[in-house]
Amino acid sequence: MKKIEAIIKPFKIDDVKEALNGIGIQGITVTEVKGFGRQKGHTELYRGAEYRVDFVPKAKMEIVASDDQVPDIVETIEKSAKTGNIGDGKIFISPVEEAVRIRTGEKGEAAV
Amino acid sequence: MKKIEAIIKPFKIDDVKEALNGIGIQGITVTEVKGFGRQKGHTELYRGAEYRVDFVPKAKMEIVASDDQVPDIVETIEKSAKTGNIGDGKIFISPVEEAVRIRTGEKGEAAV
Amino acid sequence: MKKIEAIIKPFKIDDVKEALNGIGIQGITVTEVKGFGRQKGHTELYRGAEYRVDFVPKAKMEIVASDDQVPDIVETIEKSAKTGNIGDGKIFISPVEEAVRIRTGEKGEAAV
Amino acid sequence: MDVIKKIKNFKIPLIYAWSLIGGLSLVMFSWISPVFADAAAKVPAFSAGNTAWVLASSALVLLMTPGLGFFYGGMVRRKNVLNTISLSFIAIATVSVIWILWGYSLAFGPDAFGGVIGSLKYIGLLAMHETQHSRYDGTIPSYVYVMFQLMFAVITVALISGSLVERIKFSSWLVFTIVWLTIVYAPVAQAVWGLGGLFQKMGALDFAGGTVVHIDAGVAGLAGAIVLGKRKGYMKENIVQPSQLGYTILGGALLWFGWFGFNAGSALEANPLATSAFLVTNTATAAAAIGWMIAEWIRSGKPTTLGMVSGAVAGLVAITPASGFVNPVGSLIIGFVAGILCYSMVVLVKPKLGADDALDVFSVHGVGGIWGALATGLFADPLINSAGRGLFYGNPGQMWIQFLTIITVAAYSFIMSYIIFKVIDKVMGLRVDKESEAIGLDITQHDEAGYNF
Amino acid sequence: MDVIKKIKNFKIPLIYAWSLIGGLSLVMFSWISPVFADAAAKVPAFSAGNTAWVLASSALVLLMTPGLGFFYGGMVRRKNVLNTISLSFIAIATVSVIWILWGYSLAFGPDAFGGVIGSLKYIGLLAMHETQHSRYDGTIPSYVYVMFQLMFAVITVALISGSLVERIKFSSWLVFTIVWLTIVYAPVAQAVWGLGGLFQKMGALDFAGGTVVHIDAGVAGLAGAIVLGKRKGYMKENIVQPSQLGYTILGGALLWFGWFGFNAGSALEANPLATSAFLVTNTATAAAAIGWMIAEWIRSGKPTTLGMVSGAVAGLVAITPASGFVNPVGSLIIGFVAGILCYSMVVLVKPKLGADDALDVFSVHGVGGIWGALATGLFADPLINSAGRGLFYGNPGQMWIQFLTIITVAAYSFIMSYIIFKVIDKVMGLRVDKESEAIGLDITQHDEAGYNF
Amino acid sequence: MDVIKKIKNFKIPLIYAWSLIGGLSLVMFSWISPVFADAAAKVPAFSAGNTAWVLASSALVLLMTPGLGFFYGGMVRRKNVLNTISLSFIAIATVSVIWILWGYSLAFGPDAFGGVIGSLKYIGLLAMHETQHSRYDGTIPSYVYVMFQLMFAVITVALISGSLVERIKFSSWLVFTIVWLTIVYAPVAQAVWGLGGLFQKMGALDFAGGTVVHIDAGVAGLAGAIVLGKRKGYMKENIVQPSQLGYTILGGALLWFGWFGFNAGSALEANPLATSAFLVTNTATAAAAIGWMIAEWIRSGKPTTLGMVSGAVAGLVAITPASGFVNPVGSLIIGFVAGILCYSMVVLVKPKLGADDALDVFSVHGVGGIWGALATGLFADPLINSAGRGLFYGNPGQMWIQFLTIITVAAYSFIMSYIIFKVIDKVMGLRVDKESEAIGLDITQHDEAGYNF
Ligand SMILES: Nc1ncnc2c1ncn2[C@@H]1O[C@H](COP(=O)(O)OP(=O)(O)O)[C@@H](O)[C@H]1O
Ligand SMILES: Nc1ncnc2c1ncn2[C@@H]1O[C@H](COP(=O)(O)OP(=O)(O)O)[C@@H](O)[C@H]1O
Ligand SMILES: Nc1ncnc2c1ncn2[C@@H]1O[C@H](COP(=O)(O)OP(=O)(O)O)[C@@H](O)[C@H]1O
Repeated sequence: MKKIEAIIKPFKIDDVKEALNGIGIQGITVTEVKGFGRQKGHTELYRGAEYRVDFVPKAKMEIVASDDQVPDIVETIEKSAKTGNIGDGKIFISPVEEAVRIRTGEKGEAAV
Repeated sequence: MKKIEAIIKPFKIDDVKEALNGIGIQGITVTEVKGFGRQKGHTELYRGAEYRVDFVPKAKMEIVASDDQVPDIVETIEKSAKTGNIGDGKIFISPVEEAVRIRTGEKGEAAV
Repeated sequence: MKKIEAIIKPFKIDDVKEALNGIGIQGITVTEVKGFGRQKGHTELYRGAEYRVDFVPKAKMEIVASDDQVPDIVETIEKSAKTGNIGDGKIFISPVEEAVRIRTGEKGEAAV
Repeated sequence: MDVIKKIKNFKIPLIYAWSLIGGLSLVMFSWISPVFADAAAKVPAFSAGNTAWVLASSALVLLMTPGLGFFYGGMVRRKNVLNTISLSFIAIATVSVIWILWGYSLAFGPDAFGGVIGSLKYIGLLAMHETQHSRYDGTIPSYVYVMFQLMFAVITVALISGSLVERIKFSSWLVFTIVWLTIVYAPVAQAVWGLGGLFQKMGALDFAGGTVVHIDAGVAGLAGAIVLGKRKGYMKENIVQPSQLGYTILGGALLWFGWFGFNAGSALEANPLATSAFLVTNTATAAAAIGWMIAEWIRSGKPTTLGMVSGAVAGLVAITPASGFVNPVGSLIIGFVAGILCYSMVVLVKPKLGADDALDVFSVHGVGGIWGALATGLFADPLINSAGRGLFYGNPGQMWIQFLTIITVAAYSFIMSYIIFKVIDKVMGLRVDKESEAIGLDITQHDEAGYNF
Repeated sequence: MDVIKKIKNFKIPLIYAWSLIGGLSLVMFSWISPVFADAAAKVPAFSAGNTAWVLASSALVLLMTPGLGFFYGGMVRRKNVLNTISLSFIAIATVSVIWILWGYSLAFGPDAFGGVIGSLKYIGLLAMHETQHSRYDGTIPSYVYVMFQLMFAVITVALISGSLVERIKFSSWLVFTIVWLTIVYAPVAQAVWGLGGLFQKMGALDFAGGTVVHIDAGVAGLAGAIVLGKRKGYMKENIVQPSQLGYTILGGALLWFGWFGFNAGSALEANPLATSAFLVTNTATAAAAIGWMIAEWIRSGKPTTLGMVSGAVAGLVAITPASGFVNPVGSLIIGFVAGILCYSMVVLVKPKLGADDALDVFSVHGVGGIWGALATGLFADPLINSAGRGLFYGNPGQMWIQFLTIITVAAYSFIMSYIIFKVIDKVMGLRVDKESEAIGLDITQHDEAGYNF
Repeated sequence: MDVIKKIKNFKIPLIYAWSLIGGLSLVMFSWISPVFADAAAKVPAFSAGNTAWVLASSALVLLMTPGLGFFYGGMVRRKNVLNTISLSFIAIATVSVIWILWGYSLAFGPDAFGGVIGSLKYIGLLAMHETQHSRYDGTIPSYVYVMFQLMFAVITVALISGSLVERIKFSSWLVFTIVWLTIVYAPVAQAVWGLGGLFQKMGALDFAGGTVVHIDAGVAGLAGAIVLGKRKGYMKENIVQPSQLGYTILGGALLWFGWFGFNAGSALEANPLATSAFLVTNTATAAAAIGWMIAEWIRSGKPTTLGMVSGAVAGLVAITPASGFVNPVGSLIIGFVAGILCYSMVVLVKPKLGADDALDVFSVHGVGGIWGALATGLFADPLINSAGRGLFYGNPGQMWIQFLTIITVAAYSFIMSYIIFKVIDKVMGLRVDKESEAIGLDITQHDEAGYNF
């Protein structure tokens, strides 16, 4: 099993979720994160003083899936999350050794 | 070392934490996340219009531990996080290669 | 590639980010988390009743980088995040098998 | 079984009942209206100054109820914040309508029976004319007195919700507000304040509502908390996570502000008595905030902002019945004691009470009101108001009258409220189901979320 | 092309224009000032009571506009919360200045032309003296009438912003407030309320602003929504994520509170008519909150807090023109119908409207105002105010006058507002660019964030 | 060393001191009370209209202080939001109590010494009767004047907290409020406003508190900022993360609303002068909001909501001393200049000041107050108020009086405040320790959290 972690633009969450549902993925966990990267942040004003806010709001989507689903998932995320502008984000893939569904105790790929 | 990642119902945080303390686990990192899964979300109303909110609030607990502690930890989480209803969540286990305690510079299992 | 995950004190985010920029790291993802650990939480009062709040606000910084950058990154984080007090946090290193830049489709180390 | 289920399915009957009540009343009133309408009469002199003050006071008191909503709403968990505020908000609406239809007439109409209930003379206000002078102060129009008193009825009902939050069904709350107003509030108001009222004739002193408002509501809240049962996890888990105490401070500030209308407006004139009531209101409130703060500081080691605001509210409650009778020094003592007393109730007595009076309505309003009503009997200074002379000014008998009024009102309100809650529970269910309570009432009762951050 | 771009670059011209207008006016006024100044005259008797009431009412109405800002601000997404509130806030500032410079004179100065526009007599208020009696009520000073009416102008302009939020350029909004006040609000106010006004002479009944305020603003909002176009994702994505409905409830509460000044203050005296206006205002509001709640409960299965507050606002709108004319029973009906009607507009008609009236200004204020103006023609009771007799009291002709006023004001406001929006769009651009809309207006228009949690 | 540590352990001595002061005073007063009590005398005619207006104004001014709390609270980091609001909130309580005990008597009692301090005649208000006419306006009762002036004292003290937030110890703040009120506020009020006051006799013009309130507080804030030292990271890290600017806008709105009571209430009658003060207050505020906005827009490229609200507050400050003296055109200029001036102070002068005046109390209230006091000397128009004639109306001498008053009050307040802060620092410590500052004052001073989301 693998974990696919995608850092994307927050307003793309719905699109990506729909696209993943389209290829049969039902379990996703989403976290609000802040990203530092090539995409620049913005300036804030406070009584005439300027403050740089470096971070950009991003969303992290995590999907654990069996090895053979990975290419499909990655492709789907790439397509649905892409705007072509800087800051579209990254996908990282890492190994997962075991999964357990708490409700049933199922293990392995049956659990995800 | 392994990382045990558990996606659970938020109101179970305290129970799981207590249970883990019970078996000697002292370090846990918790993140508020939103889950899409089999458990359905809810509807919100705004001036007569209905909006589906698909995500369900969940908590992610992360514990890094030595390999031999893993079975214990998984069992403990399973027991303490279970309600038997859909949406109880998952546990994922993945490899961790190194750990460092920032304060002391300790490395490896001594650090967790 | 590796993922370096550092759980640090929130007010250290800027220092660590600056330090990492200093060694050429440009991509970082930050998540607000709550930590349970050796550092104790605090008490809150509500109409005379005391409640223990066990968690401590922490920040999780995630950096995916090529294997050879890892020692540098870890050292930099250790230095810049350290206060010497309990609760300074941990660094965890785990394997990452693949990375994709959504905007360009670049893969592997070129993507991070 | 199935029948009961259907009855318990609150929505449909409730809505129809409302429409029916509303519709019928309106149709009926429209018919009767012309009959009364012609009776409009001569227009003697009103005082613009007094009218202006009572109008302004009515607006001030109106603002107290949303203020109360925020005071309460800030203390609950984020999943219940909108529901908690809306319990107060909707009470403005239901009580306002019922007050016009029959509430005012029962509470302040000419006494109909033994000094405990008004007649139906002013039902729908059909028989009241714009230029009619109030029976309670000849210098102001009757309409503004109706409004001023309406605002009192609204907040009294809303106060009760503090005991019930985080678990009461919204529909049942709606029904409760209407029934309680009619069966509990109206007779108590008539008995204490009505011309010819039972306690009024006895000489009970309650300038702005220690018994009618605070004891009445505080005791009803306790009854409700008992019938409802405790919130899941009460005293076991940490269910106290005030989502935004800023709301509570805002609410406290609006209460303090509006309370000047409540107490000083109760003089019904912009006269020296009103200014005295204003002064002692502020003084007692300040002293109580300090009293609570000091007590908490000593006991828990820190002065909390919630404590300061709660203390201020306790002071406002305690000075309410006394505000038109006591002098500044009296008000300092009343307030300071109120702060310490209500804090002590919350920390010492409440945990042993066995009931989950969620936001301490009984401890603050019930006990604060009792203290205030007794203190009026102690500190009433005839130089402030010739109508009141307390124990410390040579009239021990007043204490007995105060005591009797307190006991009777408390007992009546407790018993009747308990019955009302029980009946509603049987008929349509009082409490949300367990899952809804866990998920939160904002989503389950209203399909809304308090914050989308 | 380049020239146009430069013109569209709003900032510099706007600032200079402002400075210029301000500067020149002030200089001019300082010159003329002494000429007029000597004319101050005898001081006849003012009523302190009436003056106190209109002063208090003016303050109450002032508070409505920030209240409106919060009412609106709570409903938008977190990225637009400050911008939304500031559209209301800044309208207080621009309208206040323009009102003194020329607004009041055009709206309420002696009629200059056909009953549709005032003269320039009171430009800069130079020719108005502190001790001058108001032409509209001899018992109060003219200055307080200027202020009271100013507050109406402010909120009318601010109301329009509800249709435009989440996409209008802040600079364009500033320009709009000044132009619209001058070209649309002033003539409508003069025609309906001015001594010698067109509709005033016809006998149109509008006690506190059903046409002048609500229809005027509601229709202008609709025009603005059409010119601006829909928000990205409107009716396609879920762009409705009210960031903090607590703000909306707070705003609703401040509106309710302040509206007592709006309606009861419109009597301009602390007299029985004011108390009647106060009473029917509260009653209609309560009935409308219940009406909307019931309608939503039946249709969507849950009563929302946003619905209750929206219903209350609908009731406040509808009773506004009627508040000095109808009796309590009339107000109950007006309010209840308003709640159901405005809810129906929002859920049934709005989706078919094709325009993105973001916060339902047209559905609530436009339609609510029309219903209120018509209802005044139906329910006006001569026992309440001898100046008004409606259809149900034997005067069918009133309906015709009401209808004519509504149609004319609505048509005038729609056409003129449409033109104003179009011209501003051409000259400096009305809408922010797509990226700014996606990022949010707080950052892109103000370099600020609503929350730093 | 150990002894000092024990003394620095604030809690116990503070609490005892309070209890002692309170207790003794009360006991003493209760004894003396009867002696004075009999002296109550004849009741001449009061004006209900004027009384109503000053009562309403007192309530309005009360609301300003929590408003200020929210204005300030919204600007600080989330970890300090409750503490910041509570500094204002608790000032209402401490000042209210002290005012009754001795504050009013020192500030407004019959002059006791050289026109700079009142006698102890009204200590505990024991010698003041409900039906006594105010020495400052015979048409209203003395009690309401006591209350009206109390509200000024409260907000003046609360204003100072803006310089000290995010680092001052709560207990030290409590002590400061009591001492400063007694030693600084009372003599300044007596000198400028008291019958027989030093500057009052000289002819200094300060209608509603430019010197007494704003310069006094602004300069004290600066002194406090100097003694306290800078917040950790000031001008080095980004310590500016306003947690919820909505609070700040709400606070600004409540200030604007309440300020009508502040300025127009200062006429002490509902007369033409009050209406004029109302009008110029609103006009100056609006002009200042626009002034600040334009200045910021030009300099930083964006108009911020915080800027608009800050500008409005600057305008309110500047018009305060002038509000009963200047005409509408004068108020436009005063306001517009105030907006630009205070903005310039904040961006140009403050960074060089070397002190961390956290929320710009000196730049806005100090400088705004100075400008307002000078502007009164320039623009005072005898047609508005025969008591004031400024430079532009032929009386250059007024400027000298204004200047002298400003300088004296500023110097006195700065020196005395500096000493008070220093002494408190020595005795009990003024600032929280470093770790508490880093963790935040909500948790460390109150064991509370501002938000539980
Ligand atoms: N090496 C990295 N490790 C962790 N997160 C990263 C890394 N590089 C980028 N990110 C995340 O991806 C987001 C987008 O990256 P950015 O450099 O802004 O643009 P792009 O995705 O177009 O390359 C960043 O905001 C950050 O959250
Ligand atoms: N494949 C997956 N990858 C990542 N997170 C998942 C996955 N499947 C489920 N989850 C997370 O677990 C939560 C619970 O899953 P759900 O399907 O609702 O019920 P159950 O736990 O009973 O199977 C989801 O809300 C989601 O956050
Ligand atoms: N085994 C672990 N797994 C996951 N997170 C941990 C673990 N141990 C510690 N942490 C995280 O690191 C934070 C700091 O740890 P703590 O024990 O308080 O102090 P120190 O870092 O000085 O050892 C904790 O709050 C928690 O978030």
